[in-house]
Amino acid sequence: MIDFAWSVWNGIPAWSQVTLVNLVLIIIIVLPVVLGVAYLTFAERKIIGYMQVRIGPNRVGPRGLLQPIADVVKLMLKEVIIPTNANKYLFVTAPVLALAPALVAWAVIPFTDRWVLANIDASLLFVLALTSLGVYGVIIAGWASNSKYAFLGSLRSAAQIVAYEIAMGFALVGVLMSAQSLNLHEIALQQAGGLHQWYLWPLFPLFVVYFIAGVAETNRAPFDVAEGETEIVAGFHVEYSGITFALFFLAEYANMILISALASVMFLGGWWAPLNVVPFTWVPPLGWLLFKMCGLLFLFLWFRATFPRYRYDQIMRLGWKVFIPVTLVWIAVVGAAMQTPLGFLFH
Amino acid sequence: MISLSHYLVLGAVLFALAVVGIFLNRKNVVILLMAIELMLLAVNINFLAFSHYRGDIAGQVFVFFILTVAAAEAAIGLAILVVLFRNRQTIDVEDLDILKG
Amino acid sequence: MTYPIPNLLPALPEIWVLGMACVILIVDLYAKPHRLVAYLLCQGTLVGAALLTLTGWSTGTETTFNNTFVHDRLSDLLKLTFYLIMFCVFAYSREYIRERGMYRAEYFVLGLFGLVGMMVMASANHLLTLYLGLELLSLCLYAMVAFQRDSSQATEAAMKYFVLGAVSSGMLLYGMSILYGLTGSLEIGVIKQTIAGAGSENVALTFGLVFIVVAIAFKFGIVPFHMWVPDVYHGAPTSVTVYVGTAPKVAAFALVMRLLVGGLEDLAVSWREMLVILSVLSMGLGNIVAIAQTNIKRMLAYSSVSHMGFFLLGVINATPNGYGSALFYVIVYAVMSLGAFGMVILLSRTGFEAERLDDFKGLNQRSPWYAMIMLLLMFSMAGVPPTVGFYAKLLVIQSVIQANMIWLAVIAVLFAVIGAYYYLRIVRLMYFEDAEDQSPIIAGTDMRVLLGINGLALLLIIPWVGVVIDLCGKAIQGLS
Amino acid sequence: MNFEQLLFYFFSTVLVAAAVMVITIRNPVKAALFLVLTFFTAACLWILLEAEFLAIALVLVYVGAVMVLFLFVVMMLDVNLVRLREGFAEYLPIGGIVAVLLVLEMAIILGPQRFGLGNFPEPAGHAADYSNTRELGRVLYTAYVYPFEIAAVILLVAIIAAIALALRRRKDSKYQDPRKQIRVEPAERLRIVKMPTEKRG
Amino acid sequence: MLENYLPIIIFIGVGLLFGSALMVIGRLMGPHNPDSEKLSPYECGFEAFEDSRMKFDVRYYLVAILFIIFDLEIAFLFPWAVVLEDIGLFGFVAMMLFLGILVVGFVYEWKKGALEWE
Repeated sequence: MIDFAWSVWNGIPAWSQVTLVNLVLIIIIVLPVVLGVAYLTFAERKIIGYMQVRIGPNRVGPRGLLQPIADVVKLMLKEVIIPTNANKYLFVTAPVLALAPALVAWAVIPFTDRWVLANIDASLLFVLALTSLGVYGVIIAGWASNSKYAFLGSLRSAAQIVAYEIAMGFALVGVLMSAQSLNLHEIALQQAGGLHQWYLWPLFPLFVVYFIAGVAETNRAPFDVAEGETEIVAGFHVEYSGITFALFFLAEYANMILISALASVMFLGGWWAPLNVVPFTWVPPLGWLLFKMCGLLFLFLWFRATFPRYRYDQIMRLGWKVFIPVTLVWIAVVGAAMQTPLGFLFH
Repeated sequence: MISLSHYLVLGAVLFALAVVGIFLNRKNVVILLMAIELMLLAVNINFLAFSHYRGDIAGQVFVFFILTVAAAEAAIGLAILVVLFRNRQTIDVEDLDILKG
Repeated sequence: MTYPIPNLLPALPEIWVLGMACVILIVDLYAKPHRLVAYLLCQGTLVGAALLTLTGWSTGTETTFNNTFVHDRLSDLLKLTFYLIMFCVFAYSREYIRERGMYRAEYFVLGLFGLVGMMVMASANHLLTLYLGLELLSLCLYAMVAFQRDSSQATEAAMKYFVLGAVSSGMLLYGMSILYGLTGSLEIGVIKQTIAGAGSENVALTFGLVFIVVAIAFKFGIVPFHMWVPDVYHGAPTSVTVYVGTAPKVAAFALVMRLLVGGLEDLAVSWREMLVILSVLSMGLGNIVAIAQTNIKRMLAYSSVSHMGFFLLGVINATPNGYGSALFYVIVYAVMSLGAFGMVILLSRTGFEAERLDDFKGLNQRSPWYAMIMLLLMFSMAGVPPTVGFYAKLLVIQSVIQANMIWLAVIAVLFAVIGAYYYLRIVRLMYFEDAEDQSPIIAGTDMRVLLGINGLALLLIIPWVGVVIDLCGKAIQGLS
Repeated sequence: MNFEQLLFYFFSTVLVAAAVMVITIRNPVKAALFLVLTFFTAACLWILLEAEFLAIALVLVYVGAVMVLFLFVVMMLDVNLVRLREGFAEYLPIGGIVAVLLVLEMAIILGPQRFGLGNFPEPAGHAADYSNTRELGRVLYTAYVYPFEIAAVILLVAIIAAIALALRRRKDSKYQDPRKQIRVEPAERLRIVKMPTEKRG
Repeated sequence: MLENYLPIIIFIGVGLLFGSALMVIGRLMGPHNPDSEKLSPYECGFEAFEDSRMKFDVRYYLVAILFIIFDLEIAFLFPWAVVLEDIGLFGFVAMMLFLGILVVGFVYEWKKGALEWE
């Protein structure tokens, strides 16, 4: 039986072998991400619940652990409503376009020293380019719905995403300068050797800018005016229901996880343990990466539970007038320092 | 193997499409602007193909600058379009007939 | 790795103008609105740049910035011409834009950046710098044409200008890409050598050349690529028309010299033929359609089309002598055009554009002095001796005769005679008709003085015309 | 046909089809989206040409930024879509003929058989640690420093032009100025008026 | 270099398919009984009385235009940052000049109020 399978495998052309192997690897990445999203929503409700002295969902399954599964099933069974006068094709394409970049970016994330699916040279640039595609889902959804609120919401979201993307891009430049490489794997490798090697320290302002920009990019609280119930009903996806809505939801949370993963790789040493001593090295590298990601994701949730929502003009002011000057100045500082003997501080 | 000519012909097809697009869409300024973008894309494909097959990085540098200029140009072009629209409430080139003589 | 620091001295004028443009932009943010600050700084910048160019006056050819920049007599002469023209352009614009609510620092800053673009073109030794200079100039011009943003005429003109300008840039780039592919270099000198080595019988090269010639024709506004010229000249605020119609023509000459002559001179056999056709069409259509115009800006636009046809006559010869005459022609044309649009600005006032030919009726009654200036301008444009316009036409026609194209010379003279009709019509209107409008002519002192000099120069330069022609010839000879 | 060729033909077909849609489709929003597809496939082709950095930059700048602006504009310009395509069909045959002729001519000249354009050998592959971005960077800021600075000027011009043309301050809008808010003196907001007590009637 | 991109191309396919598949599943599993009230666009209890595609503030595309320009700046910064050690002081000064010119533009935007959201 095994022999037979093996002979079939050897019988197919080489490129389809590669394709199949890649498919399997991709599924190994995508499924945990999707599962992660499901349980992130659960964690969100639980954690915010505890922060507000409630218990959160606790009915479905033991301690409510099956709640996200129930939610998924519910969303799938709901009716998909396509409003009259909406542009049908674009209306259903929008969620797919929102989700795809959030998933594809995972192709270049280095999970451990050996495991990165596509080790391309310009992987950081690739991630940035993909992030910038996310805005299409938003714009198309808003326009295709043929609804005032959706349209306004999508414009607001788009302008906000765009503003913070610049700050994000500038923040990444600092990382590149320190690592002298565009490759995420390489960037993580440069931070080997323990806590003190992490780019968190020399690039602290950029880390802060990057992370906050990430929060804003994903339209998360406190930057969620575009979909805040009190502001503009539900923003660009007000007309979406059932599975179409679920896709937007999935995209948003997948992006959150992605931002955390990227921040961990770029600023927190990726899969490296904080110290090269015994109890720390027992944990496998992937474990450290997941641990760092969880920490950052917790921040996302904590922000939501704590901060009041920004006003729209404040959001724009923060992006343009605070983050961009800060990052520009820090890039100049790092660059100047690298021309002096002090350069080692930034490596 | 794919030869240089494959890319050049592709560039030529794209360029021709852009030129035809400009002729066909003389009425709609937005599509005109898009056709211009197509034209520059064709040029870029040419440059990159030459750069690749000649093993010379200068072509890539040129493309980088074309991208930059074309983006700046699109920004100004759309700004003019917006101002025009505010004044005229139309982007139909045939309605743009104040200037005749 | 270390890189040698490039020699910045040859590029000092560019650096100065660029720096000052930034300074003006920032200073104006803190100055009170409608102050003269921007204007004075702008004119100061031009004077400073002229001084810098004169001190660094080139005796030979030097390149810097890794051969992307060349400093030679041609570039110096062209730059001086730009400063001179821009000085007048800004002086003529000042009152005009103030009256129409366009007096903002951006106007001057965009003008100066356009100047930088022209300077870059004049000094380009590399396809990339040539392209970037051209685009810098074009982007500034598009924005300036649309500067009066509440005027639907102006924005419409800007849109047309933009679309056709962008298309022609696309053409130019396509031609450049073919050149690059066939020669493997973007440096103009290397391209020339490669073509000289490989021979000029390559069809693919000619194929690329066609695109380049079409693009150049677009930029000059030569028939059949002249569609934008009348609309842009007419629609743009006159103060911008006076910019679009003068200095960029001289800059386009730089494009011809650097690209067609500097890089592709060995293909002259091919491009001469194309230019002959373009030239005849331009002279013919420009002169004939101009007769039918009732709007002076449109008339001058068609006149520009025909003048560019005459200008091409000089290039067709493909000898240094011919290029020299073409350079002289284009400079003289720019000065005449400057004066003519200056007169249109002079006669216009708040809420009134002196655009119709009829607005020139009886100018002699209103002001014999300005009527005389306009007379000189029109005579010079028509090529009536002894104005300098006559010499310019004479020289290009001579160069055609040298190239043994007598038939072309005859055609040119014929069209020049036809063209004289519509110029002299304005003279008739000014002297033999009664004025419809008796309001006094108001203008700033700077404008009065400059416009006077501008007009008189066409006549008074005659004793020294040989010097100028000589200067043009020398600038061209410095090339090879 | 090997895999690379397969990819080339696939992307080229998509590219040309998308470009045709851009110039023929009725709805400008859809035209813009097809242009996005065109850029995207072009980027894939550029990767085949080993111009990695530019391919991704194309997606970043064009798909991510320029086309967003295009979409904003077409969505805002509430244009009468049908009217703009009137007379389109009349031109279509002529346009088609022109296109075919143009392509044929260009293909003859650029085609593989002639003028040595087909003779360029496939360049040798790069070393494993080759970085396209690095190679570009090494020349861009040194050998091409002059064009590089001109590019900055062009971007500056674009900023100035965009603001000079499009920015209008709205007179009627109200918004908070925190600086003003915190500088308020009590005297500005509260006036203490002395009033004589009224007699009880 | 090219073989590294193969997984990405496949991934793009998978990403699009995954979303579409979910859509189809949702469409198949969910009920489907539309009525005109349900399908009308969201509104606060009254009929929508104008087309949703209204004009919007010029400011939105002013932001989009500025975004393009800054995006290009980022595109220029990326290769620079990667080779900064190779090109040394010369490259650093070149980029600072570049940024300096653009900072002039940034200051201009700022003072003109283009970044202000009223």
